[in-house]
Amino acid sequence: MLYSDKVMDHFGSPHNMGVIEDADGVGEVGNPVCGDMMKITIKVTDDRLDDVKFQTLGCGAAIATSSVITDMARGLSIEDAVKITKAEIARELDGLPPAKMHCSVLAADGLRAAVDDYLVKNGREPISGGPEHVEHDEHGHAAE
Amino acid sequence: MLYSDKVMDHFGSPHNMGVIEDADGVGEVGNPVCGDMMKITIKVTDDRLDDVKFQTLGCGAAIATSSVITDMARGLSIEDAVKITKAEIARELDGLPPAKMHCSVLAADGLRAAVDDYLVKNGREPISGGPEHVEHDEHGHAAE
Amino acid sequence: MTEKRVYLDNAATTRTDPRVVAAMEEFFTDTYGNANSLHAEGRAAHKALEDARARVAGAINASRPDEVLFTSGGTESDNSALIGLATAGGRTSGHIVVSAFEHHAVLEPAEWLGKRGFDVTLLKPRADGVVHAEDLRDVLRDDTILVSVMHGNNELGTIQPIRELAAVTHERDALFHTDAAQTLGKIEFDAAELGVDAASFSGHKIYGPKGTGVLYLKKGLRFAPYLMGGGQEFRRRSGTQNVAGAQGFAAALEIIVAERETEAVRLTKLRDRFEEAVVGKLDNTYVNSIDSPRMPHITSLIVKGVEGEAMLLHLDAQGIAVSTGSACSSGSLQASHVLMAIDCPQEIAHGSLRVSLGRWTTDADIDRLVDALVPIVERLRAMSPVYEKMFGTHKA
Amino acid sequence: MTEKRVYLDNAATTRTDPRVVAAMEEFFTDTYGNANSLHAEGRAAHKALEDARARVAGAINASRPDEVLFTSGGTESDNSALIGLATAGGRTSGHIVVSAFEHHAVLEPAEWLGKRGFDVTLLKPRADGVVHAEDLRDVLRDDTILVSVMHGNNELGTIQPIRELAAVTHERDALFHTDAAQTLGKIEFDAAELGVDAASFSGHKIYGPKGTGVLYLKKGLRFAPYLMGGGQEFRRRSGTQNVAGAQGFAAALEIIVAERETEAVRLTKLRDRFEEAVVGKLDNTYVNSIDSPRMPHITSLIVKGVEGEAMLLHLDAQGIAVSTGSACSSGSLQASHVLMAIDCPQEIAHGSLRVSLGRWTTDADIDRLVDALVPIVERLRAMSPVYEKMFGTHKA
Ligand SMILES: Cc1ncc(COP(=O)(O)O)c(C=O)c1O
Ligand SMILES: Cc1ncc(COP(=O)(O)O)c(C=O)c1O
Repeated sequence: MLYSDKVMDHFGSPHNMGVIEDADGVGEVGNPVCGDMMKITIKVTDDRLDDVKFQTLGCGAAIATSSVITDMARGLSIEDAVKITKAEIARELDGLPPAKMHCSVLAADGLRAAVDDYLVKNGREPISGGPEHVEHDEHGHAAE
Repeated sequence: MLYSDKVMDHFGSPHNMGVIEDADGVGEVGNPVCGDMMKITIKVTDDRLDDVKFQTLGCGAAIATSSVITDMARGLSIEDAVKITKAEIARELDGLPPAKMHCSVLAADGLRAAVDDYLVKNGREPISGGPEHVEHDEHGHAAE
Repeated sequence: MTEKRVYLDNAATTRTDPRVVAAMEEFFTDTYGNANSLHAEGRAAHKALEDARARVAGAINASRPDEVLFTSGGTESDNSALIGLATAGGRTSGHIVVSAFEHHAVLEPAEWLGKRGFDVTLLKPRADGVVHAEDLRDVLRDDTILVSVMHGNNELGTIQPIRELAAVTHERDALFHTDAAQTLGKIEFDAAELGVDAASFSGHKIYGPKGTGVLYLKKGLRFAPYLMGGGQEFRRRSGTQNVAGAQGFAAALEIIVAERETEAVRLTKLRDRFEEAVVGKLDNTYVNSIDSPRMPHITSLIVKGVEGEAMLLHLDAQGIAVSTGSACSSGSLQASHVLMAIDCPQEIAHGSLRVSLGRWTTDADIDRLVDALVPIVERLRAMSPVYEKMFGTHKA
Repeated sequence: MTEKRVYLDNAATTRTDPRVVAAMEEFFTDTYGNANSLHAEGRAAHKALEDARARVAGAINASRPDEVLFTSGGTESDNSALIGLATAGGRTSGHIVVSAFEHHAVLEPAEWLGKRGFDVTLLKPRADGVVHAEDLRDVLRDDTILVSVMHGNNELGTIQPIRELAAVTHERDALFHTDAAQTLGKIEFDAAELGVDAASFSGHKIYGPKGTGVLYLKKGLRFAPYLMGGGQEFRRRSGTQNVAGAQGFAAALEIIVAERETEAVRLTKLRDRFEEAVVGKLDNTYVNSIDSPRMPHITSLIVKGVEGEAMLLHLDAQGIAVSTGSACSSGSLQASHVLMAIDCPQEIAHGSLRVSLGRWTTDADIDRLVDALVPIVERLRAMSPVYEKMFGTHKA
């Protein structure tokens, strides 16, 4: 259950935290089992992400993955943005504890939802293909 | 498995060790399970034990109980000598570890056998009533 | 760690008291014999072991020293008590009751027994964090053989009415075990007065060494040893005895018992001051089981609209160590089974924070915690996409 | 104890090396956290624990650190290996082979399994004190699931051909466990080279702390945890980890491994000198398994016509600590099951004496032992009512 320094940096000083008031797309996702809630707002120009912001209720990994995905997505085309995978997010953070991998999925799902929202609002087809399949790693209970 | 100081005294410097060469009675007993062997020789005058000696192959308790019973029996009438019990021997030694109680029985049995031998040699009836019943305490194996 | 740390996770483990370390020293390099050897080194070790046993027996008011078995910790004591009492004499069936908010070291062996022919009832505590004797009475059956309810809950801090629970259990001729890992030395533990048949203790919760524990087992009970082998500990727990550990446990116990009453007063004051401050300064925040009998050293807080691990990590970054029953903190996906057992809704259970005070906790530590926690919570709530919606505005 | 004691019972337990004590110190009062806590104290403890694990894994040539599980000792490792491997995945039957001269920490769980649906074969070593691979091959069956043969026998000192035994076992797709409590650090232990699936170790046999042990468990094996609860040690062994103990174990292991080769030469010389001297000076005396591969530190002597405990107590009175497989010494009525397993006749098995050398054993210690033992034996034989009859006159 140890976080990398990179995770702790993003958690301690998250990037792009907040809400874009006049957002072009909003994605709201939540993992009801774990209790994580995430809201991604995006500003889009020419199908490119000008700005990405997040709000997150969740653990260290949830906050760090939200923060890092905003960095990763900024400036990307919406096609590339929806291709960001769980594995890439984890890699960008120098790894995540196995039990926390679901949080990185949530971040990717939030971004996809925001992009789809933008497309649908503009009368276009959603492109994300829906949320990435969440693999449930083997979990257990607290050890103390 | 701790021995009392009294046991250790008798074990370290046993009393009346040896064989009375012209003994009036000889008792030889052994506990084949445990491997203890004991030989008691007695010198009798007017049905009173003038001298009692022992030889023992066995553990600390076997040697100490042999030694102490020679002290206890010396000067007793043969009737009283055969009445010495396992419990009395243990008491005289300030106690014995439970697993070692069988050794004190062996000493009493040896003395009885010697007295009976004396009686039979003199054409009289044996009086000891045979060996005291050996209670097997609950034993286990070495703990290490 | 440059600044002085504030350690408020004493329910997880405690610092070994230097007096305890000093008490153990000679048993590593001097009196190092095997307590089962016949020679002088063995006899000295045996004497030290039995001295430790007698002192522990005295401190918990056992009726005889051989009711005290030294183990490797609370987990082993719990496993041994449950399985050893249930399966004694080759028994393969029977009804067992354990409370739903037991430590996993009790729940798992209960489940293990449940898969092997025993019938296990999980008895829920009420919302007050207490297992009520009436509720126990309702689930007991003619074939009940064993009941296990912990003395003090490690997350909520609530004290269970062990004397009543044991009495109700005994009415049905079943045995009663209590996991007293959290209460030992914090509130009184008197084996005779409580009337329990078995109890588990852990050294590292009482400023003693980790890897040490005690199983109190009332004389004359049938018991199937859990660790099997050399037949040490009166043939009830095999393995070369950890003499230094036993002496460490005894020393730790004597110290904590001697200081118990003054410490209880001191810690209760600190705890209450903390609770008042934090509930005063943070809205949508409350203390679990606040009106129930509680141990002096544990506070279980629910801070709505934040996630426990996030609070924990921010506090940690500011030099303060606490814990949480939040799911995310544990590598599990579910919030603490303890909070679930008292019907704390899953969403807010994620906002649990356990603060557990100890021997070296000061007033200044509490101030630091309050001063750090309030802005952390405000910041996290501000980050949340749902806080406003769910709980309204937070305090300015 | 006024005169300096001579401790020659290192197979029973060893003195904790002061270097090991020093290595543990900081983990009592400084790095005292719970290795499962998320905060800095917990992370530091976790780091120390994983550091210890990696060092142990390196020293035994495990393929990855998580093949090393910290336990409370050899007994727990043995119990866990036998029962955990046999019952993994809910298995309730199968054929198990254990050698007849295993430690009771292996024999008893085997017996426990035998009473619960498993079929257990006790494989006899030959008279040379060795379990032969051909003999194992003969008893293996299609349904054999597990074989356990110790690496070094604690009474005889004989080394078992583990690599061959493991290979023969694997031919039949069964798992192989070895109890290496006595060999660790005395002869080489290389998990990969030996090809074992599981192995047990004990800290207090290697100048480490009592109450510590390791279970080596090859990656990927199905295993039912024996201690159940918090899910520590990769969910394979519950209980708050004893960080100081793990560090102590690792330190002890590194020291003994570093010094192994020179110590082996030194101790073998001392041992051989002792054996020659004693057999030369006492008739009707021999060394068990003298021609078999043996560990450097254990001599098992048979002194005919005397009882082991009596020798032991007299030696002890003269300041020398040894042990015996004699019945009387153990509170049992039967001589050591190890000697019985190699068909040592009961009468002479009572005259067994185990001398086990260690790190601080000197030439002078061996001289003192020989000088003390010879007259003790002569005196005891002179006291015996049957010695002359059974064994003829003893040496003048
Ligand atoms: C109530 C309770 N029972 C059992 C345990 C387990 O004890 P140990 O960690 O000594 O195995 C703990 C703490 O870990 C506990 O709080
Ligand atoms: C071969 C062997 N296995 C297992 C054990 C048990 O180890 P522990 O005493 O650490 O439980 C011992 C020694 O006691 C031993 O010699």
